[in-house]
Amino acid sequence: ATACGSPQETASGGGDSTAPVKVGLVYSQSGALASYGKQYIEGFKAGLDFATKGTNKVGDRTIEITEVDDAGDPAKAVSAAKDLIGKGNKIIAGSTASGVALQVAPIAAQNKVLFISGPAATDAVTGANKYTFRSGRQSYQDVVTAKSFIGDPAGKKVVVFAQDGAFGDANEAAVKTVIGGAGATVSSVRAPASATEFTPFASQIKSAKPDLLFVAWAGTTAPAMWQTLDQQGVLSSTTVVTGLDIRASWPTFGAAGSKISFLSHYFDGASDNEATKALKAKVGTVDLFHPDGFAAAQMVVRAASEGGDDVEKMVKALEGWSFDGVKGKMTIRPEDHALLQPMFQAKLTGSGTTFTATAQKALTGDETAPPAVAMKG
Amino acid sequence: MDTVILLTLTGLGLAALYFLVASGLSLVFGLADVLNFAHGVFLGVGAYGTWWAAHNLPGAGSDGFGFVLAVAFGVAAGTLVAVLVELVLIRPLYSRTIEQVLVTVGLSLAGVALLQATWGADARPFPRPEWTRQVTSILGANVPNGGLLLIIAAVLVLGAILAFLRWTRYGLIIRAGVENREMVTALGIDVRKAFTLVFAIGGAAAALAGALGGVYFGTVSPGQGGSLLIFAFIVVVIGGMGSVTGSAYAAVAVGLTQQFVNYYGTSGLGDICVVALLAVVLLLRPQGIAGKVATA
Amino acid sequence: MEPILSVENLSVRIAGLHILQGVSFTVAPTGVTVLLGRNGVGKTTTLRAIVGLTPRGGEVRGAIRMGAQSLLARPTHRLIRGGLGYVPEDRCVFAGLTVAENLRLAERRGTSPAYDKVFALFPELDRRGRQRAGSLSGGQQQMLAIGRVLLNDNRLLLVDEPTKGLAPKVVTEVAEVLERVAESVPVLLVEQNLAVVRRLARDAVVLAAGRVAWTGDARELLLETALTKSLLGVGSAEGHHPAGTPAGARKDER
Amino acid sequence: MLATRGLTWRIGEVAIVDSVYLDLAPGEFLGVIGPNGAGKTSLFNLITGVRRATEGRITLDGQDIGDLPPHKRARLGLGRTFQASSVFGSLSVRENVRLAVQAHRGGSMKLWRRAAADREVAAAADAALDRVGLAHRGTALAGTLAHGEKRKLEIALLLAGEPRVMLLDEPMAGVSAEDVPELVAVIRSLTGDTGRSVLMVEHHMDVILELADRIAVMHHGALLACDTPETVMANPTVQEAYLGESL
Amino acid sequence: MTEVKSPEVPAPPAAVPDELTPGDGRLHRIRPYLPLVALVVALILPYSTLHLPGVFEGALNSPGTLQLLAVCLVFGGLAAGYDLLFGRTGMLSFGHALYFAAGVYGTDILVTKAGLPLWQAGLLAITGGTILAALLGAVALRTVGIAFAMVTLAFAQVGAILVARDFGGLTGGEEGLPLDVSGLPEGLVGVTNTVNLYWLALAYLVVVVFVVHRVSGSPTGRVLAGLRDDERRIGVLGLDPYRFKLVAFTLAGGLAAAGGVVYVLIVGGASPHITSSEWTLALLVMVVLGGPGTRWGPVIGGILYMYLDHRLVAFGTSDAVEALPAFLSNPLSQPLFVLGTVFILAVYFFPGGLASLAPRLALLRHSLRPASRRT
Ligand SMILES: Nc1ncnc2c1ncn2[C@@H]1O[C@H](COP(=O)(O)OP(=O)(O)OP(=O)(O)O)[C@@H](O)[C@H]1O
Ligand SMILES: Nc1ncnc2c1ncn2[C@@H]1O[C@H](COP(=O)(O)OP(=O)(O)OP(=O)(O)O)[C@@H](O)[C@H]1O
Ligand SMILES: [Mg+2]
Ligand SMILES: [Mg+2]
Repeated sequence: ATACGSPQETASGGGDSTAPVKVGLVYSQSGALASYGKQYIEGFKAGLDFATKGTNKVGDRTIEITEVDDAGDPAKAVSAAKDLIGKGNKIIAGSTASGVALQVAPIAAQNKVLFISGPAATDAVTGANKYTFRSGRQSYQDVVTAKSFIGDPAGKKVVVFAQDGAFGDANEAAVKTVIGGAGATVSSVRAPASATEFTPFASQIKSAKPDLLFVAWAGTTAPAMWQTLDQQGVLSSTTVVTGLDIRASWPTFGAAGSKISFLSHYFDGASDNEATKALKAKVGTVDLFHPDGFAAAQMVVRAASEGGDDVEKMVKALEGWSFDGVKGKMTIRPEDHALLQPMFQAKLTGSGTTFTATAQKALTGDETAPPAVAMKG
Repeated sequence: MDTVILLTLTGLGLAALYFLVASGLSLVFGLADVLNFAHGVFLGVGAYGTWWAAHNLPGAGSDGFGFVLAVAFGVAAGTLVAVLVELVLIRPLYSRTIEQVLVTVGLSLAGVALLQATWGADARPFPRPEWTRQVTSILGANVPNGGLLLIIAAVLVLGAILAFLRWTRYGLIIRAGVENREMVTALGIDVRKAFTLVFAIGGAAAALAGALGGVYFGTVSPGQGGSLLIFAFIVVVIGGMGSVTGSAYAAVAVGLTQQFVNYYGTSGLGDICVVALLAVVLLLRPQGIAGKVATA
Repeated sequence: MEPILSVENLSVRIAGLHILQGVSFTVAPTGVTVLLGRNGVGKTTTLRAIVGLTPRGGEVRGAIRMGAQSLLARPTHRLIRGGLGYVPEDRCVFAGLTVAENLRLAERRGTSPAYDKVFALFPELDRRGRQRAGSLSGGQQQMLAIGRVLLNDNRLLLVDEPTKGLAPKVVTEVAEVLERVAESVPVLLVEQNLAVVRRLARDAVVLAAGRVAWTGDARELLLETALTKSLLGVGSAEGHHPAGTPAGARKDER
Repeated sequence: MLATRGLTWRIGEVAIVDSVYLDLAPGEFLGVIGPNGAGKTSLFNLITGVRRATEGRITLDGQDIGDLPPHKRARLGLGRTFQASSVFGSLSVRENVRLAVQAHRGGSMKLWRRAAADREVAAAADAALDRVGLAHRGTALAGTLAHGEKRKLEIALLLAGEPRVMLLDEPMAGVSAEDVPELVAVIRSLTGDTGRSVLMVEHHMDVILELADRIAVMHHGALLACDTPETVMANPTVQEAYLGESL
Repeated sequence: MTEVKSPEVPAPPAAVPDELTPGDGRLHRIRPYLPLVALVVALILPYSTLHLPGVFEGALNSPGTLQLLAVCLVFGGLAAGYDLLFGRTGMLSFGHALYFAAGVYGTDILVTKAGLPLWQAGLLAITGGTILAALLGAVALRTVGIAFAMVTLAFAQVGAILVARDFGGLTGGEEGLPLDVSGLPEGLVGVTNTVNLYWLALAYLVVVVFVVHRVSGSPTGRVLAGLRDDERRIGVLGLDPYRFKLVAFTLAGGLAAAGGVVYVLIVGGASPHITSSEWTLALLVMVVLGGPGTRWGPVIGGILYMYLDHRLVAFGTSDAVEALPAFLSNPLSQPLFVLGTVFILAVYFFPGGLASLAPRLALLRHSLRPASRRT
């Protein structure tokens, strides 16, 4: 059955009014971020169910999902995205890792398909191009939430403790603009992401005597880092703010957990609305990245129902759209596709393996809005 | 002053961890001539074994004797896995160095993935006695007890391995077998047993490092072993392949360098200095600090 | 007399080459049996097949028996412990170990090693006990290799070219040692030096092109000029290397 | 031609080679004998640059070569064989010799030529193989050769380099009696009237006696005697230290 | 020998990509033309709409398949280039990923940050990578053996640290740096043009294979083979081992940098894990898997490795695997578990690499033929 064809043809996406809407989900099913990916997909399925009222249909068209594992590797994600686009998918979503989001976004733009980035927190996705949206929060929103812990920053001394690399850079820069811009003096202590011994950094932080310590640390060495900060007396000497990670990580804070002020993207119990109830009914305990998947599904349904197969129309339909997500009211800012969303302050209590987070305060989407950036492409 | 003491002692704690990982690697690498990229798996087995035992093994727990029992179980598991790996996978491949690399690389990928498939990718809190979370005040410096525990363990392991190589017949056989396996056999000695033994020792040391590393980090995750491995390799090479004392010196050098440069220099410079140290040592003394194999 | 070792129809293939093609011979229970032959006929291969050291991928067929016991399919270390002493062709001392450690390694459990005997034969080994074997000269290494085997009681010794690369004086010494050893233990010896052969050998087995070309009394072989010439390519057994032989008889000059 | 002046190599306190003064005239054949461990191989290692001397000078045609790496000395015309055979095991016998020829003729650093196409190299290599009687083994892998055959290949490798001074370390070791005369003839033909000098370590006295113009006797690293074969053989110290009583 | 080893270990069918599996039959006669046949097949492949269910997701000419093939081909070329060091000269470098990364990041940064046209950026990246290899090689080659491996590893590690540090925002740190395609030629951008990337990758592979074969058949190649066996001997023959090793190291570095240029175009960006030591090990694994020092082994090894690396993620999530009981499906859904297991099995079932399969098959045929003739 050898048939011949042209090497440059791709499947055309539907056009027909009953053809399914094809959506490709490229996210981490294996690799280091597999548990983020799992929450994302659970949230997405619940969101799809919620947004289509259980029909899994937009009008007469069923939504056909193809899931592809990128294992956290941008090269695999790009291959998968090209494959999906070649097969006529007009909507790509997923991207658990920032590196994946940043490299899939240009592919979407080059091929004029819609891309809805997932849990990837990098600020650079915002305003990446006309076809790229995000369904989760970005680092900047974290930092704005952190600022809310110190009241009036003027004259205060703030230290950022972050790992080397783009994630740390982004956080440091955000703190400098947000809190430094409000009058605080900001300095930073940076450590290699591969570090296993944190005493030197703890000593540096301690000798800086900050009023607020903002910690941006991701990865498996975080518990050792917290323990060292605690042992060297950093946690008890100042206000320490950091982002609250997925539930599985809570017990690893150990005793340090109660001494930290958490800013939170989401945790179980942070909100209560229709969407939250729908999600809870599906997944039981809600975790950090369920809302991202849920929101992505809501955006997919909106795009498909308003735009049909026309990607330009989808973009138009999403820009400026406000909806009620799991976290509360979300708004897609038209200028740069930033997703304005509520953020939370939280406190961690408990011991052993059972910890609970309780909300201290919720910030609205406008309060945590990042500055608008120019659309790059 | 207390900063210097603090940095020195915590640096030694880090060095002890490196040494525990490197000693097994160095033995297997220098004596059995196997570049064991799967060493991180033994580490992972030791850590997860301890973790599992503390939760599930009757009598074991996270404190006192129960903790000792849990660590013993983890070490036993690591040793067992190392012996099985040697018997099943490595034994048919002696003197085929490159194929050994392929097998151990395969094993390191598969082993870590297997841990992940069984217990998930996320870090789990590690059961440990309460006092390991505390600090001891030494000359004004708050030194973490976990680090001190590592230092004591490393000294004990160093002594035990040296005594074994220097005073026992198996030590002699191992050193001879490295040079010419066939000839050891031709003297009427079953050399294969000796190599299994080397793996057992290496596996045990790695598993101990895994368990104590768990105490030190407070968590256990599938990739932990692999991330320590690169520095352990550097330690082994700086110290001289197969030289356990060399590894000890090198571990101290690497640990202290990292600690001090990270404090007084900029971030990331510590790692670069370690790498530079490796390059300089190798260019000046390609055989490493302690010279050739068999110096024990 | 029952032979101590019998090799029947031994066939060895290595890397596709049929090196031994049905070799059969026996080793008498006393005295020295010498295995002769030109370079590359398979003498070393025969000895290594007996002790089970054919290289990887090699294939051995036939039968090798010591008394009623078959030696094939038994691991080398068992064979050695069963009383087979093997001195390899290239000495194979452990270069990184000291001389004393090399000797200690050869000790067998449950027997008392005969250090006196060995040091009486090679006083050099006693003196150089702490030197690393790798820094010994070729001759010293050969002494170590022989001494190592003599530490234990053996039922049969296999010795591959022990005088290769040795000074004449040491050759004489080694020959004397072997002569004394052979009084109590049978020896299967591979040797190129015909003077040594003449002094030691009782029986001879001559290999040619992977087969046995001649077996019998060694003296008979060495006396028959015609025989030695045809089998070993040596005109006379008198001198090791007949001085002044012109190069006229080069067989490759076709 | 080749001269050493007070050549010494110490390891720690021990002098392995002890203040050796040696002169090799053009076309001369100098045999080196001495008990095992006398330092003969070590002397060769010093001369060829495999080891660095601790004291003393080595000159070739008056030029001091003591500080040159092995390959530079080789290019000046110093060739050697090794006591333990050292050939390129994974190359065929013919490729071994071609490599040596090519090394000698220069132009090895050509990335884009087809090596097999160089007929001159091939011819020279075959000639060398023919001279040592290994032509029929040309396609065999050198690593699979029997010991004696490897020795011959070593000499072929040496021949290919057309050295002016050749250092042979026990070329006859392990060579079967049949082949000795052949090799002796080959070695003799190396010198002839070409003005090539040879320094040869050998324990087979008859070979030495047959070939050497002069014989140097080493003992404990030092040169005990260096004279005509007759004088050396008559020397009682040499008899006692080296030859021992005859079998 | 106490154990009789037979070479015919029962081997499972190798999952060699189609174009590389030699058909049975009169193999010996068409043998010399096989590479040519493979090349022709590779050339017409993008015109085929053939579906190979299970092997590829879509038709052969679909962008996804072509993209996967392009990545595989680049790695076939990279492995062949690395084999110039490892299989043909006997140098075990653990830092080869650095030169590949230099090509990838060099091109990416020059195009994205400096706005250079692609051809200039590519040329500069290759030149830079080659010079880097020459400089670092000049230092590293003062050591030999494992020490050499470790020094190269150390240099590569510094590269990895520098990339991760993200100096001046040049490399994008752990997030990587997407390639700015606005200045790129039209034909290299967009899914519909994936086929052009495929051609590019194929061209790269062909060039590397040609260069490697040409060099190893040259006088220099002969010296390199000699170095692999006995370096001291090469010195005594009058050749400077250092110079030859440096030439091989530099050449291999340049080829890797060129591979980086092609790779960055195919993947559309740089990400830091290509600087990791695992990546070098992967190259080593590819070569060993295929058969070091053989003509086609490294190429096949590289292609197969990348094919498995990409396809196993799909295998792990396939229905067949999910239907299995948990104790099987859990590990099998971890791509790295399957990949690791494949390496281990490969060592036992294809000792000497996949390339050793051909002579073994030939041997088998040889031993069968006389029997069939007699009847
Ligand atoms: N590993 C091997 N692979 C292939 N051929 C081999 C191998 N070992 C030995 N041979 C071949 O077997 C033949 C016999 O070799 P062997 O070493 O037994 O000869 P020998 O009689 O001991 O010679 P010598 O007197 O030179 O020591 C030689 O032709 C040699 O090339
Ligand atoms: N690297 C070294 N370290 C220590 N001692 C050494 C070293 N190399 C050689 N020797 C010693 O130097 C002496 C001379 O060795 P050499 O190999 O030169 O002897 P030789 O005359 O060639 O002997 P043979 O005839 O047995 O080959 C020996 O006693 C040897 O033990
Ligand atoms: Mg032999
Ligand atoms: Mg010598």
